[in-house]
Amino acid sequence: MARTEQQSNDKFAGRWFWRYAAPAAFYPLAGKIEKIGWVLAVVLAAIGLYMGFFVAPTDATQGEVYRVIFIHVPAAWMTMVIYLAMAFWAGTGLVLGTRLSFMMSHALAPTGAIMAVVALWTGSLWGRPTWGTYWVWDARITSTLILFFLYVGYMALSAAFDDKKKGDRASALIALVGAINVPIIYFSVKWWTTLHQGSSVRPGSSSMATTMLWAMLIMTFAFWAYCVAAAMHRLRTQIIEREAGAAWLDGATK
Amino acid sequence: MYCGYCVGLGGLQGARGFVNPCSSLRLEALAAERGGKAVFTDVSVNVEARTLLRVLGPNGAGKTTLLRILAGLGAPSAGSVQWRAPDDSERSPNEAAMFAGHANAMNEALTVAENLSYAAALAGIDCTPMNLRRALTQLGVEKLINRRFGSLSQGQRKRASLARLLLRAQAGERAWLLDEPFVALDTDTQAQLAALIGEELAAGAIVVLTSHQAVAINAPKMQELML
Amino acid sequence: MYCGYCVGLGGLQGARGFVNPCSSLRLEALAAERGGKAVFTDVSVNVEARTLLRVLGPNGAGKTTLLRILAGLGAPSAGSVQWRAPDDSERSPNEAAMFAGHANAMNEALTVAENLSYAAALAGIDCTPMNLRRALTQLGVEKLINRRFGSLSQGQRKRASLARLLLRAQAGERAWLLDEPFVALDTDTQAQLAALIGEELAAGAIVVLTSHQAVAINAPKMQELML
Amino acid sequence: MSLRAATGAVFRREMQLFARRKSDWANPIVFFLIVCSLFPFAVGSESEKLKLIGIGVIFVGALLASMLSLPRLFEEDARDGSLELMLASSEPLAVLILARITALSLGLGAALTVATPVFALFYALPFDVAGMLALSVALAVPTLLLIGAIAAALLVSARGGAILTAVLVLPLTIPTLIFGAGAALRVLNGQSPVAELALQGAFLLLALALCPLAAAAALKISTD
Amino acid sequence: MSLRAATGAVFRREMQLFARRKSDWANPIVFFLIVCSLFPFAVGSESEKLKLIGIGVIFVGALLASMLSLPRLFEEDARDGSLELMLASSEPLAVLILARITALSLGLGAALTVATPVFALFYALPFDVAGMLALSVALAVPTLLLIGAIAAALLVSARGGAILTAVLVLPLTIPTLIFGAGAALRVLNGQSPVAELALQGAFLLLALALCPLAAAAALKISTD
Amino acid sequence: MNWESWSAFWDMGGRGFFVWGSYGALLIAVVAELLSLRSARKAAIRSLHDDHETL
Ligand code: HEM
Ligand SMILES: Nc1ncnc2c1ncn2[C@@H]1O[C@H](COP(=O)(O)OP(=O)(O)OP(=O)(O)O)[C@@H](O)[C@H]1O
Ligand SMILES: Nc1ncnc2c1ncn2[C@@H]1O[C@H](COP(=O)(O)OP(=O)(O)OP(=O)(O)O)[C@@H](O)[C@H]1O
Ligand SMILES: [Mg+2]
Ligand SMILES: [Mg+2]
Repeated sequence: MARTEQQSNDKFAGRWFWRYAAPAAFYPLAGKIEKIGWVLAVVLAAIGLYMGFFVAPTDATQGEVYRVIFIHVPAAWMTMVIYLAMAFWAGTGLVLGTRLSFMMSHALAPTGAIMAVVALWTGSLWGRPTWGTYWVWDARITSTLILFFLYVGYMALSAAFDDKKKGDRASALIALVGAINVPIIYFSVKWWTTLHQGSSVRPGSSSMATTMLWAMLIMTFAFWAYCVAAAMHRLRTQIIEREAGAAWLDGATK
Repeated sequence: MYCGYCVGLGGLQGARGFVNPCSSLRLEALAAERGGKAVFTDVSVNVEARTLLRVLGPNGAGKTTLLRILAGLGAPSAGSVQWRAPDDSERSPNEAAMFAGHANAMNEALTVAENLSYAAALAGIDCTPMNLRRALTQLGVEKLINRRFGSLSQGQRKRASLARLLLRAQAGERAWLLDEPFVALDTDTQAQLAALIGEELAAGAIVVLTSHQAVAINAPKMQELML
Repeated sequence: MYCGYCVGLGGLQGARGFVNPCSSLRLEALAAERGGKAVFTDVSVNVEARTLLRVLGPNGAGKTTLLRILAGLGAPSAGSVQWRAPDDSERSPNEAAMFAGHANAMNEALTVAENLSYAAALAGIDCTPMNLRRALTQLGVEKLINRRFGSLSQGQRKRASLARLLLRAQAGERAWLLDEPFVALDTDTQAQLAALIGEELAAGAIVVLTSHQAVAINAPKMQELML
Repeated sequence: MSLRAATGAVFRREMQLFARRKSDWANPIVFFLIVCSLFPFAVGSESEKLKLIGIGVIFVGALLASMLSLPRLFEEDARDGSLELMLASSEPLAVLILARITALSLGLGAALTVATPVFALFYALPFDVAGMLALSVALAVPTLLLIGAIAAALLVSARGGAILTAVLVLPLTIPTLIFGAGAALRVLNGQSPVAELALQGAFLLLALALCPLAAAAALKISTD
Repeated sequence: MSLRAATGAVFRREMQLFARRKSDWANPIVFFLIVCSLFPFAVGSESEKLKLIGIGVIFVGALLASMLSLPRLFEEDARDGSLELMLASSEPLAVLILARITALSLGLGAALTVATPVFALFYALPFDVAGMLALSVALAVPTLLLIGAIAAALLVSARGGAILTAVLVLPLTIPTLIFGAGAALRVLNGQSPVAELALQGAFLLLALALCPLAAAAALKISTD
Repeated sequence: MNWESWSAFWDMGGRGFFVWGSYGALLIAVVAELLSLRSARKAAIRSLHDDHETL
């Protein structure tokens, strides 16, 4: 059984983590993080896109179409990173019983799912000119699709409970079960693609110019900043919904 | 129907290997939540053997919630529940008590005997055919032992499912947690159940009861808990 | 709150196009079955406007079954039910009466207003926003009009769903069939509902009521039916 | 006039529910997507094979997704008591049921139709086949929901769940399946799909005429 | 001793239910049969085509049939209150759940395993492939039920039904699907299926070790 | 500078559909997410103040 927040608070009283584990304390901090996130996202995206389109040279083998990479790769990475973060907070919530942890994983899930859609969409559009087809049953691609299913399952499950607290714990459990399965699925799909190799074209890796690499890295940081800001915004909305009636909220939302 | 273990021989090993047939119950600063909202807080009470504890309160006061916590079916948000044997060793709720809620806990496709012996096995009771027949006879439904539960009338169902409480090897051995047990019973059966509760109390059991109906029960000791 | 149509002007066309706002009810040699077994037989009764009909009987006597037949939700196995306007023309149960059973008949994902206007449309009532607001105000829950039904507490739910009865264009226009309406209501709301029933009766309606609780209702005329 | 009000109310409520509870249409789509992506794992990823089974898989997936949405028609209403409002109404029950099915068909049908061509990409199907498949699905979903409503109405008060619904409904949908998948197969083979489409339309009209009446009778039986 | 008695009781009860209610295993088989026979209508009946898709269709059909049987695990018990007997027991919940899943796996697994080679003949698959497919199904059904038990336990107190169960469970079964269908494909191609079978066995063991614990935690969450 | 003219920029060496299709989808996704974030916040604050009235 999970410890209750009260018990945990007593035990760990005074540590910074527990101070911010209280929604009331984290609400203003989340606001600050959110603001910084939006600013960074806009600035970094501006720099990254400028570099990507105007500084980075045309790719020798692919031509201009490779410029999709500046959003495709960051989106694909965020899909995985956010899933891990979501499962981490879900686990924290189950073990420590802190409300904020569950809210954190709920706040991350929709952004993660959107990143999965962006990775799949941009990858498909990129695949057509490079591999001659929109879709290939490649291991990396297929795992991204399954990761998308796991996100949707998590969100659908938490929406299926009228009792929020139960929904929190139930969906946290399914997030953890999914997290254990991700590597199993990845290696199974990899095995499967080698089993069925032949017709499908496999993604080749091209050596990249350093400006391309830089543009991609900067865009990755822009995606990070965006995802953090969006998650913090969603987190604050949830705090408002769930702490309705708490006195401190009146001042905070006026 | 007198429970020797309880009054005089606490801690002595019984003839068939039973230790400490009776219990006492202590709630300390108990609080519970449902759906994130506090239902009750700071409930403390001490119940000895041979006591009837009536839990009172309006709809939604948390009576069912409390009984489920006592049965080990829910966790309190704060405080503690302790079932203790007379020698003061702690017991698990499942060893100490039997819970009967709104639902019958009987599968309609199985016979009465099959349902009851399943319930006994899960409660850790060694249910002999004799025990089973005796329990059904006490409720006047021994004829139904091999009938499919789904083929019984509402009243017969209720009686057959109450037989679960009487499966224990020895009267008074376990506490009874009864949530609105008189609902849907006609007056005869109500009186019969009240008598059974009285006997169990006399034999040394604790009975915790919620009921919106005022049914007279002949209890050695009585306590009330208002939620 | 006096229903002129009913007493003096039976059959006259009302100002807003309503004919015959009140009804009378006649049961003749009514019998019903559930699951192949007779529940009651040979029930005959005659109920005029402004009458409270209390249906009495133990659990399983068939009170709910009877009310559902009156509402047109079930068919009798023998006999007949006739709802009649004062000019003696026959009316369908849906035009003549509104039924409120154990369930709230409100969808949890929709708002109170959406639920109520759906119910009104199916009952053939032309539900204006004003009607709706007035009904909710009478029950003291006008603030909840745009709240999702699922977000209400049990008591708020019960009140909001009772507002369905008050949506009729004119008091006394329809008979009310109430199956255990006081269950789960606190004493204040019980009194409030009893007063509303009294007003509806005074305005000319028939009210048919089953209740295991004894709540005082101020009725112009009262009949009892024992099942 | 009152009939119009009642039907309008039933239809509007269904649409409000769709708008309010995203999972009602999102889950069937995701289910559809998952079923479609299971087959390549079992059959192999060679695009020739995939092209062969693609039409069948997508069509069966859409059938299963709409079949599993059937409980939505009456189950929740039966639980919360609002089904009685519909049963007690003096308007003809069949028309009210038809309004409900129409709303569900529009919501679910639109979602599945939009998703179909996207999934066709998984199976390396050409654009014109994908389009025809979407049209077939758009015609098939209402037919299936109409037939399925009868089973859903019968099962309101029975134990058995999704699997019994499937056992009752799926055999009845075989004609729709044959001609629905057939139309897309024709296009894949460069032939004209007109005959198949006409037959699908005929099935839909027949279902429109008969199924609401049967579902109304079934609902009366199972709630009596 | 008491643990053995309790587990035995859970197992025995499940078996009695299977014996008493034929529809519990008959319906999934019929569903399986229907799904398997839908595809030839949609794909065409040339035996070359059928052979290509047969393994995949049969395997996915078995997955869907066992997934739709999942509600049987806890739903009815939650409704009639007997789930509480299991929850209140002092024996470890995970072991009791394992006993239940074992019984269901034996009942449903046996039925599906016996049906598989018959359906394989529909798809013109050779005997050795049919046999290997039956073995694969026999290994896959328990794995699926173990994984699915987690979702079934979570959904005891949630709205959502069969379709949400599918959305939660199916993605997690992809590894089982890959190696289960893979083993039969190997035999079809005249290769050795040992590696695939070994991996399937490994998944089953892993699921045996982890899933009952997760399902017990899930059940506690949803009945709290 | 990579591009001779704006039209060359939009053309992306003949692959404009794929490149702008990708960036456009990202834009739509981001805008949709931002809108839904904002409407969810508004709804939360509205129901917060509704609650206060009825308490
Ligand atoms: C885990 C998810 C993914 C990651 C980490 C990822 C990462 C990458 C990286 C680093 C590249 C550039 C390096 C290279 O050329 O190999 C790339 C290229 C590509 N990706 Fe992804 N990707 C993911 C998912 C997807 C998906 C879902 C699709 C398609 C729907 C896709 C389609 C492509 C295509 C077409 C290319 C260009 C390949 C080429 O240059 O030949 N990727 N991806
Ligand atoms: N499953 C649940 N999820 C969320 N809240 C619940 C749940 N069950 C009960 N509650 C709430 O918990 C509170 C206590 O409920 P409980 O059933 O314990 O009351 P009770 O005293 O037994 O009432 P009654 O006299 O009606 O049986 C109520 O406010 C109720 O609304
Ligand atoms: N769905 C059903 N199928 C078969 N029999 C039923 C069904 N519902 C009720 N019955 C039976 O019909 C009889 C009358 O039931 P009804 O619900 O009308 O009683 P009631 O007088 O309303 O009782 P209560 O006071 O408990 O509300 C009972 O014997 C009951 O067992
Ligand atoms: Mg209670
Ligand atoms: Mg009744």
